[in-house]
Amino acid sequence: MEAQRKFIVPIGPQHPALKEPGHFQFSVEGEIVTGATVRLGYVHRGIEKGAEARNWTQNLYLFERICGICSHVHATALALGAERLAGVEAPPRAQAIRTLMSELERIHSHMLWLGVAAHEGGFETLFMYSWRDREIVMDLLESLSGNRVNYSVNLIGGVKFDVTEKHHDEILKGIEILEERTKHYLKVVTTDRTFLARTRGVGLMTLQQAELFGAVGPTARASGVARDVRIDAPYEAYPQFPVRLVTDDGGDLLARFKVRTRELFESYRLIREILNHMPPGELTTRVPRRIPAGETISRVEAPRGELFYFIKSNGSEKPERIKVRTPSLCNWASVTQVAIGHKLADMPMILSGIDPCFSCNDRMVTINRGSSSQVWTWEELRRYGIEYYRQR
Amino acid sequence: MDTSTALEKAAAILQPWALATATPEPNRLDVVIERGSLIPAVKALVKARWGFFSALTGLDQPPSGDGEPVREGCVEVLYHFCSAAAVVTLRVSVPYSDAKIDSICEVIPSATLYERELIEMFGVECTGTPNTERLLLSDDWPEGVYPLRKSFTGFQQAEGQEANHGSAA
Amino acid sequence: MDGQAGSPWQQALDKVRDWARINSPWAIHYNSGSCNGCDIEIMATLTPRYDLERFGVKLQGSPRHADILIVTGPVTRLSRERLLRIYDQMPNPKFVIACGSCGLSGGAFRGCYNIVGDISEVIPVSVYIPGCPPRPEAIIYGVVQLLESLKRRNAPAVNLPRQEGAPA
Amino acid sequence: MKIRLGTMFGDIIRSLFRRPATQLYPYERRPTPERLRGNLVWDPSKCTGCQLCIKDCPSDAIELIVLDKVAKKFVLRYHQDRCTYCAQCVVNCRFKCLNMDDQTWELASVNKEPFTVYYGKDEDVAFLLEKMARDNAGESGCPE
Repeated sequence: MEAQRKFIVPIGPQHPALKEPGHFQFSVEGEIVTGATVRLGYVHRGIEKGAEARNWTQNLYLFERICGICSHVHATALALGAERLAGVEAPPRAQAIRTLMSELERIHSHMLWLGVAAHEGGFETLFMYSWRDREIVMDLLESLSGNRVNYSVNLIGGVKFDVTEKHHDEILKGIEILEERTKHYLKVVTTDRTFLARTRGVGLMTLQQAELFGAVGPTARASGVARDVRIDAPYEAYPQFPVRLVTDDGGDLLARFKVRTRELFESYRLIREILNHMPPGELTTRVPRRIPAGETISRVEAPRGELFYFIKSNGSEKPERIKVRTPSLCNWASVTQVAIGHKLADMPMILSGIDPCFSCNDRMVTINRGSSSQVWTWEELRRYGIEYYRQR
Repeated sequence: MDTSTALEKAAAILQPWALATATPEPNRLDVVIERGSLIPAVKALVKARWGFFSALTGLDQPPSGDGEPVREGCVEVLYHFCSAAAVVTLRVSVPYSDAKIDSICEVIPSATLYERELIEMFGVECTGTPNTERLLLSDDWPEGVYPLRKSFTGFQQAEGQEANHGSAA
Repeated sequence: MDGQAGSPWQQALDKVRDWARINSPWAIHYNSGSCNGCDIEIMATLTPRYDLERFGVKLQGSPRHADILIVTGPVTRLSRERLLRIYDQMPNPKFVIACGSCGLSGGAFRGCYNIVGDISEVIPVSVYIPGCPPRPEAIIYGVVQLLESLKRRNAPAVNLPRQEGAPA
Repeated sequence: MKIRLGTMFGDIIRSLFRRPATQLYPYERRPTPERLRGNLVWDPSKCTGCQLCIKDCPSDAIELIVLDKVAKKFVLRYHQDRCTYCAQCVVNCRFKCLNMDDQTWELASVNKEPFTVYYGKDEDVAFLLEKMARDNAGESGCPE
C-alpha cells in the first residue's frame, strides 16, 4: 500500500470465531495505525438497570450471564458483596469450593484464549489442539456443576453442591494431563519460530504505560505490574491457599502468552492444594432475603483481571444499585493507546492479546477518502496479517 | 505498605480538599469533595503514585420527597482508586440542574470510556472528555433519556402484557 | 419460474442443489447480545471433540457465503439493525438457528431496557435450541434437526412441479 | 534458547496413530454426568403450592396454576425456552418436588410449541387445557 494515504478502518461487530461484538475504528497511514477508537454496546443489555428490578437471588443468575466465559467470578463477586453487607460469611468449605471453581474457570478461560490468539495468528494447529485439551476441564466443570458454561455454583451464603471423592479423583487425573500439555504449549509459544515472529516485540506496553492506563490482570502482569487481587486483597479461600504472583517484564504479546500459560501452572498447584486440604463442614449459611442497607465494594480476580463491583443496598429484597466494572473495559482503554504505531496486520493479534470479551467482527470497510470503498471481512484481515508475515 | 498506612497516606494527600471523610469498611476511605477540586485531588493522587484509577460509578439520588426539606435531585459520581487492598473513593455530587463535571482525562487518559458511560447513563456532562460519541446505547436512543436514573422505568412494551397474561391464566 | 422448474434439467439441478445444501451447509454466527456462553459452545462444536464439520457445516466469515445463520442472545437495540442486515445479505434460501434460552425468549434478560425482543421477533427462525447455554451435543442435535427437516421439506418441493407439470 | 520451526509437528504425527478425539455424537451417545442440569421435572404429589420456586426464578420460566388450593390441585406450566437451567428452584423447594433431569437435554425443535410443558396429574392437566381452549374460543384475540 502506498504511504501518505489516510484510511479509517472500522472493524466490527460480527464474526464467526469469537464472542461479543465490539466495533473498532483504526485510522491508518499506509500500513501504520495512527489512532484507534472503540464503540461498544452491541451486547449492552441494560443489566445494571435490570438488577434494580430483581431480587438478590435472581440477580445472582443475571450477573452470571454478563459473561459466559468468566461467569463464576461475576456471581462470586455479587455473592461476596451481598454476604458482606448482610454481615455473614460463607462456610469455609463453600469458600474452598468457590475458589476451586474459579481456578478451574481460569484454566478453561486461559486455554480458550490460547487457542483463539493462536487462531488469530494463523496457528491453527495450536488452536485445535488447545481446544481439544480444554474439553478435559470442561468435562470436569460439567460433572461438578451440571453445566459446561454457566455453572451456577453460588448461592447467597454458600454454594449449591459438594465435591465428592469421585470428583476429587477425576479432577486430579484431569489436571495431571492438562499440566503435561501446558508444559508442551509453553514450549511451543516460546520456541516456535514462525509464531515468535508474530508475538515478539508486538503490542509493546511498558510498565509506565500499563500503570497509567490502569491495565489489569495478565495484560498488566505481562508488563511487570505486580497486581493481582488474589494476592493484594485475598478473598474466598485465597488467604488459606496463597497464590504466587506471575509476572513478566517483556510487555509484548510473547510476555502475555508466557504469563497466561505460567498462571495455568499456578492454578494446577492451587487446585491440588485445595483438594488435599478441603475444609469440612456446611455448604451454606442463612442469609436474610432482605440485605441490610449499605454500600460495599467487592473485588475479585477474573481470568482477565480485576473485576470491580460496587453494590448498594437499601435494605429491601432488591439492590439499589450495582455497578460492574469488567476487566476488559480497563484493558480496552489500554489497547486503543497501544495500537498506535503498529502495523494493521498486527491488529488481530494485539486485540486478542488482551483477551477481550468482544466478538470479533463483521466486515471491515476500507474507506479510501472519497473514492471507492472496499469491504473486508475480519477473516480477510486475519489472512492479510498471516500473508503479510509469510512474505517477510 | 499495608492497608491502613495506605489509607492514612491517601487521607493525608486528599486532606486539603476533603469536605468529609468516612471509612465505611476497614479497607475503604470515602472522601467527599467539591466539584471544583476534583482535578487537583486526582492529580495529587496520581502524582503521589497512589494506586490506580479503578472505576467510576454514578449513583442517582432522586429528589427527596415531601415532609423533609426538599433536596434537589443529584447524581453522585464516585471515583474509585485502588492500591492493593485499599480503596479510596472520591465522592462528588452533581445536581440535576447543572449536571456538569470536569473530565479527568487530562490526568488519566483511559478514563474516557468510563466518562462516556457516565454521560450516557446518567446525563452528566464531562467537560473536556475527548470523544462524546455514543458508546453503549443505540444511535436511535432518545435524547435526554438516561437509563440508570431512577426516574427511568423502562419502555412500556411487551413485558407488561406478558406479566398480565401470566397472572390471568 | 414454475414452468421452468418442471424441465428435467431443472429438476436434476434442484436435486443437486438440495443434496449440496444438506450435505454441506455453510454457517455464519452472530452474537446479538448474548453472554458469550453460547458462542464458546458453538466454537467448541467446531473443534476436534465435537467436530461439526463432519456434517459439512463450516463457519464462514461473510454472510454472502452462508446458508445458515446461527444467532445467540436476545436482540439488543444496537444489534437489531446489524442482524437484519446480515440476514438480508444472505442468499436465499436461508435458515436461522436460534441458540440459547435468551435468544428464544429473553431468558434471564427478560425486561431489560435495551432488549427489543427474542430472535424470532426480528427474523424468522427455523430451529430453536434451548439451554443456557446448550451443550455442544445439543447444538449438534439442533443442526441435525434442521438438516432432517430440510430433507423432509425438500421432498415435496421437488415433487411439486412434477405434479403440476403432469396435467399440462 | 533454541529457536525451532514447527514445534507441533510431533503432535500431529502422533495424532495420526491415536484414537480420534471426535465423538460421533448423534450416532453414539456418551453417558452424561449425573449432575447435568437438563429439563426440569415436577412431582405433583408433594407440592404444597408455596410458590418459593417461582419467587426466585431468574427468568419467569415456571408458573404454578392453582386449580383448587384446598384439594392441592396444581398444574405447573414450565417454559423450556425461558429456563436458564440454573436449578435455583430445585434448591428452593423444601419438599423436593422439583428435579433437573440429566437425560433430557436434546430439546431443539423447529417450532416453539413443544417448549411449553404442563406438569401435574393427568386429569388436572386435561382439565386446564380444556378450560384454556374454551377461554380462547370465547374471547378471540387472546395471545397464545
